Amino acid sequence: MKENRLSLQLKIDQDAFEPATKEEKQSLVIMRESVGFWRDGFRRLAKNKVAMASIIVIVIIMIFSFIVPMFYPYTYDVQIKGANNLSPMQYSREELLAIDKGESVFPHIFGTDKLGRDYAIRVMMGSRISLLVGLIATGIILIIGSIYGAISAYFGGWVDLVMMRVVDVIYTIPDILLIVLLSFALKSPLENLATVPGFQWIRTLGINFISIFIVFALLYWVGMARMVRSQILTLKESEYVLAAKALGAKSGRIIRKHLLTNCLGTIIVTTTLQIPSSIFTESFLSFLGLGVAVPLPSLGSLASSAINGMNTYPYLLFIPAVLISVIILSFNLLGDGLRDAFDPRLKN
Amino acid sequence: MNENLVEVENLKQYFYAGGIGKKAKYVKAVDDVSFYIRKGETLGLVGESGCGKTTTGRSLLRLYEPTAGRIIYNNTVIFDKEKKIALDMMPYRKKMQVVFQDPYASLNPRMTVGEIIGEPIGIHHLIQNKKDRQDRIIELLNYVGLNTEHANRYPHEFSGGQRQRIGIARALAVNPEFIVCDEPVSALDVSIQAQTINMFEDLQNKLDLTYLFIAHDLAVVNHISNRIGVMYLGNLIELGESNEVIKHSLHPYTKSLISAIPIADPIKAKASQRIILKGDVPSPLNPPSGCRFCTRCPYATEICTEQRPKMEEVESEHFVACHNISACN
Amino acid sequence: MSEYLVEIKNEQLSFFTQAGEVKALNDVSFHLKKGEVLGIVGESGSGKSVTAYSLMGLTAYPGKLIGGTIEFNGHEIHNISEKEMQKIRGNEISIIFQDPMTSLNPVYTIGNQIIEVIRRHTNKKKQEAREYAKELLNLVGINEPEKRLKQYPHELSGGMRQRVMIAIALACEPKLLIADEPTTALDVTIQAQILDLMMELKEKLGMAIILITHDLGIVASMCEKIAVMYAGKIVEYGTVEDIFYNTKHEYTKGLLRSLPRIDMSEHAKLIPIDGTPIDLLNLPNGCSFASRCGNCMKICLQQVPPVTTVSETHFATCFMNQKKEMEGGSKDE
Amino acid sequence: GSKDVGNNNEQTKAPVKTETSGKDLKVQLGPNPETLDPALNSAVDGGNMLLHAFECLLVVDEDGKLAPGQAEDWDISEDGLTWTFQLRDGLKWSNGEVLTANDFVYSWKRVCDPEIAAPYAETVLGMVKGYEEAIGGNIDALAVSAPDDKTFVVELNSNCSFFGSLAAFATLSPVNEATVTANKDAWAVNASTYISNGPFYMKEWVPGSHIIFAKNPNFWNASAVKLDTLTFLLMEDSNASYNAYNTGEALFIKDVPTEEIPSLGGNQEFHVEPIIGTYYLSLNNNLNAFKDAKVRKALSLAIDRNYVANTLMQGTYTAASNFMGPGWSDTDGSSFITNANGGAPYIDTANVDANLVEAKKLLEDAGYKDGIGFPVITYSTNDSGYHKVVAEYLQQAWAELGITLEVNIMEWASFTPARRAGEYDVARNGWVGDYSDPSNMLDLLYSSNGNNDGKFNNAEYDAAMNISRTTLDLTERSQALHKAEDILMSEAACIPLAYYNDFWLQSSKITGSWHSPYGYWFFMYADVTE
Amino acid sequence: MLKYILKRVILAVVTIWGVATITFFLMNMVPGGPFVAEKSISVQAQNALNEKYGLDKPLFEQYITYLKDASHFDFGGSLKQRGRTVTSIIVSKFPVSAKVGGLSILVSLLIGIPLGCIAAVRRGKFLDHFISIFATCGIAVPSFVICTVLMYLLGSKLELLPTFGLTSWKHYFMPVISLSFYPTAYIMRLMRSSMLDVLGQDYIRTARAKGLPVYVCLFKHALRNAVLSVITYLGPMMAFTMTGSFIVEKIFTLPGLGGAFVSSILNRDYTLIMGTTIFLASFLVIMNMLVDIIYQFVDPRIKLS
Ligand SMILES: Nc1ncnc2c1ncn2[C@@H]1O[C@H](COP(=O)(O)OP(=O)(O)OP(=O)(O)O)[C@@H](O)[C@H]1O
Ligand SMILES: Nc1ncnc2c1ncn2[C@@H]1O[C@H](COP(=O)(O)OP(=O)(O)OP(=O)(O)O)[C@@H](O)[C@H]1O
Ligand SMILES: [Mg+2]
Ligand SMILES: [Mg+2]
Repeated sequence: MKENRLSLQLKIDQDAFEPATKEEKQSLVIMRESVGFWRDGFRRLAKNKVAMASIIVIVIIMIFSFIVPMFYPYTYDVQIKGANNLSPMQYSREELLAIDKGESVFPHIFGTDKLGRDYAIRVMMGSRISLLVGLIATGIILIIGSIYGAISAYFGGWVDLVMMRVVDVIYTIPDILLIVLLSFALKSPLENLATVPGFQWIRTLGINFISIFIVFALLYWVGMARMVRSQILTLKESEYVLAAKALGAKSGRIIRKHLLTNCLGTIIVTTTLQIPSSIFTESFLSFLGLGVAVPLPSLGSLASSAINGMNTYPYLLFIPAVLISVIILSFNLLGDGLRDAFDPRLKN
Repeated sequence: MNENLVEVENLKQYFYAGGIGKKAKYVKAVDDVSFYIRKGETLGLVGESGCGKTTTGRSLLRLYEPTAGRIIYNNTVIFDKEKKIALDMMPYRKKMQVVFQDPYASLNPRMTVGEIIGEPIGIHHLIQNKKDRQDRIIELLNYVGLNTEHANRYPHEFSGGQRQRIGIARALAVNPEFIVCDEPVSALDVSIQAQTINMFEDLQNKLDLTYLFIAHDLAVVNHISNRIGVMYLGNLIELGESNEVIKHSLHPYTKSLISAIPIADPIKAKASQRIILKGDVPSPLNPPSGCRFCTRCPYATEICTEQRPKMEEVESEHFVACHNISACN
Repeated sequence: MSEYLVEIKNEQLSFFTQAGEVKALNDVSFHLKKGEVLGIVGESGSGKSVTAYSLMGLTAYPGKLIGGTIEFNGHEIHNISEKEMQKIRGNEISIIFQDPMTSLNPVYTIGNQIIEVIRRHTNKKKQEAREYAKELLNLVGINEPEKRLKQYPHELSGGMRQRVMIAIALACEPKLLIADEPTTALDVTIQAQILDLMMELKEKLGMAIILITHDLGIVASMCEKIAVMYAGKIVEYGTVEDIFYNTKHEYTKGLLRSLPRIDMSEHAKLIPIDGTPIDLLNLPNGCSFASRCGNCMKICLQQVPPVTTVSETHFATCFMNQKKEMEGGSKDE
Repeated sequence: GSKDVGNNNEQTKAPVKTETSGKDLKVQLGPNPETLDPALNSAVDGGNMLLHAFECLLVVDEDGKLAPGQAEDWDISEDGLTWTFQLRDGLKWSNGEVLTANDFVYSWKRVCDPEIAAPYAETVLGMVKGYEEAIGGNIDALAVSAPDDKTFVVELNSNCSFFGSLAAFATLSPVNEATVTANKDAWAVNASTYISNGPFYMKEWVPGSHIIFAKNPNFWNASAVKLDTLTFLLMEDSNASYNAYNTGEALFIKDVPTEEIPSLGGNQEFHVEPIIGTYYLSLNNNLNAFKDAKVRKALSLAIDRNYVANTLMQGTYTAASNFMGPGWSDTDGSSFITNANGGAPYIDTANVDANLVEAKKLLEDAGYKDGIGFPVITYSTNDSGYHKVVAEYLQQAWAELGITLEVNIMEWASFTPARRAGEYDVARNGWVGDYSDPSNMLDLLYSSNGNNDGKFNNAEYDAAMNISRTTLDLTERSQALHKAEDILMSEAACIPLAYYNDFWLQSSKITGSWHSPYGYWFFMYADVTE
Repeated sequence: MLKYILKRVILAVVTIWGVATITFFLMNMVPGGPFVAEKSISVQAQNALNEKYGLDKPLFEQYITYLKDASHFDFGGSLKQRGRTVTSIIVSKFPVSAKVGGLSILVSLLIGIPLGCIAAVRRGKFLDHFISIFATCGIAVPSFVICTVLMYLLGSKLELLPTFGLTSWKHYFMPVISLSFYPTAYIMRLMRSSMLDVLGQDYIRTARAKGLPVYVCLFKHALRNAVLSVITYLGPMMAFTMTGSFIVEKIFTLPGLGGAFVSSILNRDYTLIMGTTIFLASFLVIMNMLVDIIYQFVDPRIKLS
């Protein structure tokens, strides 16, 4: 047996037993392609079919709400007399006459509403508003929540105790009360501000719209703050934070460079999941009549005003409702995908 | 002959562990520890898990605010609880550095190696010029046996040994005189440990560093240190020249510790007589009164349970805290 | 049938992860007789644990046995149904894991967790099982067993928990005990206690032990046979003496050279093994140790070294053996 | 056109079985009433429920005429200042106790009690002698008396031709002194202490869920009451009530989802009937831009009222050409509207295009050609019913004048005080008459009236209204009232938009019920046929 | 333990006091008042009412008076629904919300936990994807849509279920389904991820190495640990669900606390706002405390101190 094997070996070139050079040895050590945290995460995200599908859906909805309205033959606020309550693809009498005359009339894909406004464009504008509310409000929440949470967790002790009590209180105070108050308390300062040159946009967006953001900013950051806090409570015990302290880094730097950056994964996920909940809250506000200023629609206000006609015009409810659900679903699925992609625990 | 770079006197570090007023409980992680480190030497610190090695190192660096004691660095008192001296550490952060045990947890996973090593340069504004800074980072990488292309990679792309090198490079970035090495090799695979230990030695020679080298592996400590301190439950129980402590250990705990180390040689291993201690290490929340080791000591007498033994210089430069040295030997 | 309690032949096992196929085991073969103590040493990630788990049929999620056979007590593990396997686990083969802190379920008492395994594999009544559990705790050197049974894992120290794990493992007097780095998480003095206990129990119960560790010191004092693993392969296998005094693989040699030893009086510089551990995702064509080997040859880069039988009990896979043989003829014989 | 959802099919399905034996009628009249204390109630819904539990001295009958209620007969003195009511024999409370004229004395005085703070006190008793003193705390000063157990006398300060309507007003229902004093405010929340004198008594009240009224055997006309129980379903959501109606769980609902109305066209069970009230816009007369009557008029004329009422409000309202709509009665009992403006409408609602041309011209005359220079104005409204739709329409309509209108949708509880305080430019407003005398509504624009939200201040108007209050001559009074409306309309003090209608769904199984132009439904003598 | 509870109670009282204070002043800053009506009531009546309810006093004095009364659990009478005390309103409305909410939680636990476990055990398989998608949808659909659709389909079109009230067991179906949608989906997701987490733990490996059958590993060793995360979520969830949902109560005409709370705000019924706010806050705090105490029994590692 042994002889056999050796004799096999002996046939091999004698040179093979020369010592290998350093370079030859090094050539074996292939370092994997460098991948940063972000690249790595996004690559994993790209492999997640559900998340990619959600991104595509979100992009399509964005195109429909931000770009298509620019070319659309109808606008969201023009009321066409005589074209009230048309069902999808139906034409009004005037429009039929025009068609008979050979003019081309763009169809009302989703019909029209009670005031004779094209519903399709209203739905598009509605999604635009809802998305804007979702994104901007979430941005504000993100900033306030993460800074608050980080400070509370980092300094700990009494600071933490007091800051968390404040969070508890805000968390327990009924939102509606604050919303009603703020939308009023903010009204006149905002109105005054709107007269200042350079701030006219406040009027265009509507004062309600702006106060919604402020309400969000004051109310809904607590969830984010709690999450960031709990994350940082563990992170601040990590050795690299201690290392930074040993190097002489100041608190601000540690929070910024070491703690918050390491929460980013979780923050991104929470943020993505916050977007749908902001959209959701806006629709609840619309339900209470505290949403965006008319004639601007939001998906929430479209749906809530359509609820009353559910039996007669079910599509007026279902179109915005389905769209809300699809947007929320997409962001949720995207959030899940991001978590899978960026959660360090799943890293191998 | 050698000047003392670091002196620690009666250092105490208690951690609050709940309770109010008289019922307040404290973890006495370090309880009255004194030692000194000479310029250019390595002092090894060994002991079982939880005996306060890490805490000693961190309090010494004032990463924790010590409960009591005095810390002297290069003949300057940087901390004295009684005299209420607590100097701003910023200038000393450049002189005293630390390397941590866990190469995975001690590097920020979101920063590239270049950023990690460059951070102390930024904090202390050591180099303003971007180009020079880059050069310095590369120089540091070369010191620890890594190369230029590694600067743009993230820690998770490296093996444990390489990461530990990054940690060392970061500590070296400020040109320190003194480094606390907190179990820098215990998390590494055995095949990598030797590389790292050699590097510590090389760097010490090259850069004239002083080390406080913490480990629970006596063999490693013995290899790298000039002197060794043995800790048990927050107390320093034996301190002396490495050879002295290993070959002629006087404290019963040190003896059993040494005998418990498995020897990688079957014949010697079978020949050696192990002293196996009974029981576990008591909790530092309520340590035994008197000698901390009395609960496990085979030679414990009544006095051991009542009175805390003082560190005494039994032989020259060999300190032991034990009531019954003669009985044990 | 077989004289061996365990016989593994050409085992190949891979983990199919997102990043690709991790070839955790590449052609692992060894055997173990009844009552023998085998030490498996090797680098972290070299496949020690995977080997042990595959023996128990407990390969983790994306892992798959690709080739080779694993026989326990004459049965091919792969042919045993999950039901049958459950009867073997904890009964004929037991395992002690590395980390006593996480290996016990935090929400059940010690008693619950010991009694559970006793009742699973024996016909003992609840009360009997309880008595037996106390006996076991006594056996592993835990005093006041009555009290301990009612405690939760977090109320015990690490050494104590590891003793409980041993008690669980020994509950059914298994034929084979696998100890996967049973003392790595423990202090030296506690480690000594645990190792001592294991040897004592082995004498008493006469079971075979597979001791996985990366501490050469531990295997030196405890084992009869040693398998050295590197990158999913057993690179050297032999008796303790073979491995320590007649080393036939460059990795083993390097390992022995690089360790600081307390018994070495001279303060000599350590001779390290260069390089970094291998990436199992990109296995090289030749010898996996080649890039770190001080005596690497050209052939090592291209070919997988064959198994060289040094003696009845001693095998190694290193081209240095071939080279020597070529240079010195049949000197070894 | 919209599809017929097929309500007829649904109605033929068997209704959900009810476990109550006897005849039960389940109706939905509104959400949970805040109070069912006659003195405290100010809501139409609550008033409607009170009508069934209590009976006043007089009642409004099926034809909208006053009819004997608890009083068998009544007398008015020559000067019109003393009203004497003769009670029926054998009147009893629902608990069997005897009801006397003194109970009315107690109840009416209670309405003036400042401790009670009845919101309608002034409306219903303001003209009674001693009211001012009574409301100040001395309630016994109120000139109501019971010379004997069956005679009740009221003395008035001034002639009040419509006092009979007030005597039928739910606020002046008799309440049982014993139970009220024993239980304080709480008497009206528990069925056990809720003693009444009407066709029904309260059997159960689960707030937010339902109120069950059961036939009161002690009612003088109990034999005419055919229902055993009358249940008010307290639904807040119009969809919920619509569903309940469709499933047969309710036989009558007042809250019909507005969006469903087009599909109800031609449905026999869908009723639309006028009530006396007008939906109008208040213009803040303190605003500089609105100081010019031409501007106000232009704004008014630019509105296509037929489109608003028939298309946007789906025919549930009627386009308003006058401030005073149909249903108000002139001093001689004829219809006020037919005598107004010489019989012609003030605004020609049919002629939309001409109106718009005129509006543009008026605005130009006022110095805002094509709206240039006109400030941006805000329209305030709360969001319910058609308010938002109207707001959006106004934006578009006034945009044709070149005027930019912003809409400020407010929450109801903030809207009302803001409007009252004059913190608005243009605001939605509306009034439903409590009784059919025109002064009830024309008073709204009297300079010092508490409900004059537009702060309209016109001396001539005030003078005309003063005459209407003091004169004893009915023709003069009529002339004064018409003159006031003339001024109001020519000045465009406010912008009437549409007349209110009540619209509801009522199963054809219900017989014998009726609806009054004050917005009430009467089910006491109703019957349910299978 | 007792000490711990005492400490928690003190913290809770502080929180509730904070909530009460902020609510009190905020509420008084909001325009409008309890006595506004479309038709203005006379000045005398207005003044009389203000005096009767002490609203004419300086705000701070009102605040102190309120705190004093509230500390004796006297929350006053409703300003709008005269004759009813705040306490009686809460006492009559809370059981309705609690019944519906409690049932919903029960339903969500009974569905969510098993499905979450199944998804985790069958990870990557069809069933896992199916359950996960279902769970995400449950989170994505706004409750007013669920309510109206249920109402439309089951109530109005198919006439399977009664559409309002709570008089028989059948009445519970729709509100409970609508209310449990979100928590069910949430629990499912939570359970799945924590189960996956637990299944990767060393002690599960130990359990398998002991030769325990798969179901024992799952139900005895994994489930109890995985359920812990659900328990933490249970506190706020119970508080929010059992105090009623405005939308669900409105659509199904349930006389619950959610609707009462919202309408109290819209009506500026000051005493009722304060009463319900304090009740909701206390309920939340108590639920959280309860959950923490329960937690201690499920997880012996947690020592309350
Ligand atoms: N920040 C802290 N707060 C409270 N207790 C602490 C803290 N740091 C350490 N301790 C406690 O102090 C004691 C000493 O801890 P230390 O980390 O110094 O031990 P060590 O000797 O470094 O152990 P190891 O070998 O495990 O690293 C331990 O009981 C530990 O639990
Ligand atoms: N569940 C898993 N998924 C993917 N890869 C795995 C898994 N378990 C083990 N591996 C891979 O298999 C290889 C062998 O692992 P194993 O745990 O056997 O190493 P080991 O020799 O026991 O190391 P250590 O000394 O660190 O315990 C490793 O490279 C590891 O990455
Ligand atoms: Mg340590
Ligand atoms: Mg292992």
